[in-house]
Amino acid sequence: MAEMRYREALNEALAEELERDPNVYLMGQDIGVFGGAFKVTEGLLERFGEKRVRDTPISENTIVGLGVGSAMTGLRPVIELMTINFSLLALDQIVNHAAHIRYMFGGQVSVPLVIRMPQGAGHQLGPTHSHSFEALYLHVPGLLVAAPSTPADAKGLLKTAIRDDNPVIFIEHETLYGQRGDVPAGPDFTVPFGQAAIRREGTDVTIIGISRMAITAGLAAEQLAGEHGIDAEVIDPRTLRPLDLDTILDSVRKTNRCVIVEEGWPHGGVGANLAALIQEQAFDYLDAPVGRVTGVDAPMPYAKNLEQISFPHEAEVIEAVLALFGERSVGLNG
Amino acid sequence: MAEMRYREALNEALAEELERDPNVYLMGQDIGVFGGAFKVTEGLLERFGEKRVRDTPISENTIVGLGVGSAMTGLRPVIELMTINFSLLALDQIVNHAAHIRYMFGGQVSVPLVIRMPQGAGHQLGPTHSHSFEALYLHVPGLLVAAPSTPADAKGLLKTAIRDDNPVIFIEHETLYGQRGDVPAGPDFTVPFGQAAIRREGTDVTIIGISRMAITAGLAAEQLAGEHGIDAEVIDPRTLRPLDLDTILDSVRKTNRCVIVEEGWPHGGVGANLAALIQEQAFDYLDAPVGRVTGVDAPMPYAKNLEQISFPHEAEVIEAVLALFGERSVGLNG
Amino acid sequence: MAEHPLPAAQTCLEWLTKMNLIRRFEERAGEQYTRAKIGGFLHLAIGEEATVVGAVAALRPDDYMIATYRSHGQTIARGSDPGRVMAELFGRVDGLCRGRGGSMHMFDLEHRFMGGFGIVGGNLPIAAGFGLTSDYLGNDEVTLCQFGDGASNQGTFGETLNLAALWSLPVVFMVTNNQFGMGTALERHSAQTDLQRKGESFGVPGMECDGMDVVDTWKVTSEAVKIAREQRQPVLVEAVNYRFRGHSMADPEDYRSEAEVLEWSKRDPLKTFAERLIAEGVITEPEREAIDEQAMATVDRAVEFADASPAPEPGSLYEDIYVLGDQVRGWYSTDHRGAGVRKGEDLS
Amino acid sequence: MAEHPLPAAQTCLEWLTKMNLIRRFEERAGEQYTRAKIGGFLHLAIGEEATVVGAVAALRPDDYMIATYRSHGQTIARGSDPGRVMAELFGRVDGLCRGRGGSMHMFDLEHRFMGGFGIVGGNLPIAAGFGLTSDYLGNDEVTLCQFGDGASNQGTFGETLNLAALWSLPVVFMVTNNQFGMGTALERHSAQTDLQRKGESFGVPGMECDGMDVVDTWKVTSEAVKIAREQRQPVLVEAVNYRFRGHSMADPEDYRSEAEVLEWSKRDPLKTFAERLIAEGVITEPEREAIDEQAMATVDRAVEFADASPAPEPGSLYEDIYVLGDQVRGWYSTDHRGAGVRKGEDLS
Ligand SMILES: Cc1ncc(C[n+]2csc(CCOP(=O)(O)OP(=O)(O)O)c2C)c(N)n1
Ligand SMILES: Cc1ncc(C[n+]2csc(CCOP(=O)(O)OP(=O)(O)O)c2C)c(N)n1
Ligand SMILES: [Mg+2]
Ligand SMILES: [Mg+2]
Repeated sequence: MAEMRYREALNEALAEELERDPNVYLMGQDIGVFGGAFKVTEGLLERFGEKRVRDTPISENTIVGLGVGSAMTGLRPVIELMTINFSLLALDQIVNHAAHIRYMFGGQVSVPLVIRMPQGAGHQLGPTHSHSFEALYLHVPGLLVAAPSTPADAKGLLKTAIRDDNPVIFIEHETLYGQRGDVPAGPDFTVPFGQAAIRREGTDVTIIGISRMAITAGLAAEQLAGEHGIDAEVIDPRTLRPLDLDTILDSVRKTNRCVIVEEGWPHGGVGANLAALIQEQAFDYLDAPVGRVTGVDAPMPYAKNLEQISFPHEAEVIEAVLALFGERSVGLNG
Repeated sequence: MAEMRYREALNEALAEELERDPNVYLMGQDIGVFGGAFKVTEGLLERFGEKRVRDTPISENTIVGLGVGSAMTGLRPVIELMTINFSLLALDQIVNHAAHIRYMFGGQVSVPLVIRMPQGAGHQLGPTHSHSFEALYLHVPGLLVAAPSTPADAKGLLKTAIRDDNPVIFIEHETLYGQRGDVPAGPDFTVPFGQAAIRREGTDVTIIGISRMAITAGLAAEQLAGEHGIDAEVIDPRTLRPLDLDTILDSVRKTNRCVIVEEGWPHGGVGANLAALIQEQAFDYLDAPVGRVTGVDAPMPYAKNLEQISFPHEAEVIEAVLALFGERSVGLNG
Repeated sequence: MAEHPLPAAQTCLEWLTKMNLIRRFEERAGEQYTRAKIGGFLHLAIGEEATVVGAVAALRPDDYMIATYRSHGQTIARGSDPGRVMAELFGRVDGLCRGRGGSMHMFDLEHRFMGGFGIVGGNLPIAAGFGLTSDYLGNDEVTLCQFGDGASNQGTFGETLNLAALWSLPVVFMVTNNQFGMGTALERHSAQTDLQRKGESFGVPGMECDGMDVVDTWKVTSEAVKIAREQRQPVLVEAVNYRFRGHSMADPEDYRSEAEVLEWSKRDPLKTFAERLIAEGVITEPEREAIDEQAMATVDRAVEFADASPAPEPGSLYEDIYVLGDQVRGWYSTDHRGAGVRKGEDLS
Repeated sequence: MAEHPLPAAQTCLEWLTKMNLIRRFEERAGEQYTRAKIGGFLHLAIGEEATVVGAVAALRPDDYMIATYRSHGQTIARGSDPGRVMAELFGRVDGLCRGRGGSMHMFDLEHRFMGGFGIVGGNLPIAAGFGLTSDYLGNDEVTLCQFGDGASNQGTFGETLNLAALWSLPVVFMVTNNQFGMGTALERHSAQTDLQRKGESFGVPGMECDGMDVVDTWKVTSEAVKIAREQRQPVLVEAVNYRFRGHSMADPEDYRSEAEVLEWSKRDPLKTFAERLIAEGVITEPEREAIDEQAMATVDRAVEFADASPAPEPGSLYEDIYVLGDQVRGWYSTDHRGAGVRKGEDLS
């Protein structure tokens, strides 16, 4: 175990995989000379050289397509898109090619590609730079989607992503890069996809937190225990495709209540998807509707006070949990 | 009332609005000389000239951005993207600009833009040409989303879309273009956004059908009545943003059971969103989990037999409805 | 363009045979489409055979080739079995892509025909990716990327040419200028109509070839391939040609005159090449007929093969979405097969 | 580039005053950022004032101007009140965009400063849209679109230049070549480093101006604007300049040497222009000082104004997402404010 920052854990994962497999290479805007907009790739150009760590022009769609082509022919590209916001420019290559090439060409090739990108609000980057897009990517068959919330998961999941033969959307969070945590030592540490982490065991309610919201959910759970006598189980799914629904359902069948916390827009968000699955599979176990705590249904404003009320904090999670213990049916405009 | 095809209804709507407002113009690939890939714009170039009906190069992202710019400065562009599949190339302009410009610039401008595009499977167009993307667009605040399933709605909603001051994603369906139906006469006929249509009244179960699936739902309802004695209420939301949740909830509170039918991918689809909302708002009224019938979680295969089993037909809707009347909790891998 | 001397007789024969086969194959595919044996879109390249065969002739078997939704010919020219191409069109299990891709999405890894792409302009970045692999691995393979005049207006065109030039990628970009993107004539969609010059902004040198003449296409493409292979840099080649049929099967062709089509058809690449071979004594008229008969027979067999091939098993629907392995064993899904959630691992 | 004679004294004075104000404004914004009065990204254009002021000087008030996330100067040059620009940076309700956009998303409809765009390359198509409107309505307005050297690699660059040329849109595209896209030097991101030539593929003529010289920038841009206005066609202008500060406030600038920055700073556009005005007797040193003091005072007032402006009301969060009307009265949402669904119409 070593304590390190989320950013450093990612850097270590990249370095180890570059070391392990000569066909792994990194590509992205300002990942080399500049060291990465969020410094995740710092030092890697110096260590691995220009062939393995490639600065690209600002051409998101083509960078991803180029990655797809090289992945089809034997390389293992790890692409950094500076933030997830810019991935909209590359969505055609991601969906129509990265995700579907293996299927549409009858299994003749695979596309072992990783696209790393941070998302999220909190730094006052305003409407074009603060999106959370897990929901967009989990929609697409052919993609795998990871969203680590701790340094250990950041490292372990990234290594798994790079070794996996499928295209992986690897969603980091801008405000987590500086977070510290213990990370198991050694280049063999990986975290498997499709295994949720139970961050806190509890019996009264299941709180599912996505990406950074796993942390918010954990903090809310401590307050619920201390101040309200509610013992919450906190689950971080870690990967949204594949999704460890078993762990989620086991928990909900035990607690009979569930709240999902996410940062993105509510309509058609991750929470909607999980709520739909949970009520389908655990209907008879639910004592209250599955609750959702989401970012607001608005573009992200720049002003600090507005930004802060645009995504969930502990207070809102607590409120949502308490609502499940109040009236069973939460009224419209309640 | 006049009987006409869905395609003709759209054509009439465009012609009437071009006639009504000189600042309305059409733009898209092959909409002019060629008359439109699906012949929706046939005859309009001849009638309104090259200034109003503009053939564009194949540059989706820029076409949409150009539309946004012209909408910000007083025009009312109606863009045709040849199919919704290609809209992924334009998603940056749609989300970061069309949807958010009004908000991020503090309300100084609006973006009265319509993007028309057909979606859906059924013509064996294979993995890059058969997507259904309602879910992708309903996720985004700032957009309005319409998905008409009848000629009357096609015309009435399109006219409303063109007259509205917001950016509208107008989703047509490739296999509906040839469908006939009655359309109220006169240039004043419009259909408001945010008002669901109850296609069939019933008391036993609510079936919500999206886009073409509203028709499939209606056919399934007739069979359910005739063969199973189940009296289904069929709802076509018509617009997904704004969403007429009241009509849906009133129905579910009456029938106590609900199935949502959509053509797109299941994870994070329209059905997930509606199921989440319904279980939140009508939890105590539900006698069974909200069911979903969706396209399969796979890219769309070309082979006819595979394509046909990749999206819902009446049989699957009926099966899903019957399941709600069987065991209340539908088992995993059931 | 000056008329080049013919290459060796054996080579000429090979080219004629290929062009002839592709022509007959496509004619038959069109027929089968009208009989509803083939669904979806069918984009024929009848009239463009010289561009296809001449370009492919400039490649080594280990070079990569990538094209568009209009690529039956390319697939066959690269060496794929016509039966498997036809089976793909029929949506059968013995199709090159198991019936998953259809006409627009051909692929044959064995012959390094790397697709068949349905998104206009979408194949350019992928071609650059192949070039990157060759470069990265230190191979001297070249990638040939074909796309249409209409595709040259996509953002990927500029992005990819810039990147290929910047990174010295061994890719030959060939714009097949058949005068139209669907129904939109070149001068109505591209400000620059001299397409060989469309790489200038990115420092990519351009060349032009007569895409109706297999020898010229081969000559110019060979030169371009040589530059890419030896000088490690991208080249843009414009192949000027014409499609004799509609954009796809459902095209009434109102955007062009019959006279224009007639004019171009005088330059039919198959006919003119055959006539030249006869005129220059490389083959005789009876030999030419024999070649054609052989092509017809091959196509007959292809149709038979395709017809005999079964439709894919319904159970195969979920195969090849993912490479399943230790880490990724499956996924969850709800779908139309009725209420309930299915676990991917139970399906495959 | 030859040194041009100075324009009228009044004009020179105006330009110097503007450049001086912008410089002081940005310096102060940088300060306020370190005091956490300003959040997010702050991209300063210190060193690029001649490009900003010279280009804007070539426009009429009814022309459209559009730029990037680096556009405090453009906003002020177009006539916006510095107080409102600063209030936007502070995220206050009196900001140009009510505090919604921040540094990267300035906008002032009244002065036809049409934004402030955070997506690199995203503003080019929109500029073409303004051009289309002018053309459509039969006005002789011109649109000036600024973007960076790095942006010229985006797909929208080629797509938009092609469309603007094809449709004869009156748009001047100005690539402000400040030698870097973030930390990536021009020659490491663009195969074509002579950026004025980057429109060649699309038949868009190019010009170059010395972006460190306000007079040259104004001259060349005026010529380009004249062509666009009178000949109804797009023009590409490369303004060669240099940013003296980091890409944004958090940039350690390891990618360039101090010597290089020092070399360029000898050409500081504000300093050199002021010195020339003094040398040519247009102003005196004390007048120059007065101008600077006036700038400082204006900026002081801007900061005071911004500081006095309240933060936006929380209740305004949902305003301006939609234009509400008869047809669209609202929408539904669930959000973090606790369990339950909210109807949009109840909120606005
Ligand atoms: C991104 C995208 N936009 C639009 C289409 C629809 N489409 C298919 S082919 C075509 C015309 C392409 O013309 P060109 O590139 O000249 O190739 P050609 O068909 O002439 O071979 C269009 C617009 C598409 N498949 N992909
Ligand atoms: C589509 C997109 N990709 C990446 C970024 C991140 N980014 C912001 S500024 C910048 C560099 C732009 O360089 P240039 O165009 O030369 O403009 P400059 O900053 O030098 O004025 C990058 C990569 C972005 N904002 N948008
Ligand atoms: Mg063409
Ligand atoms: Mg720059």
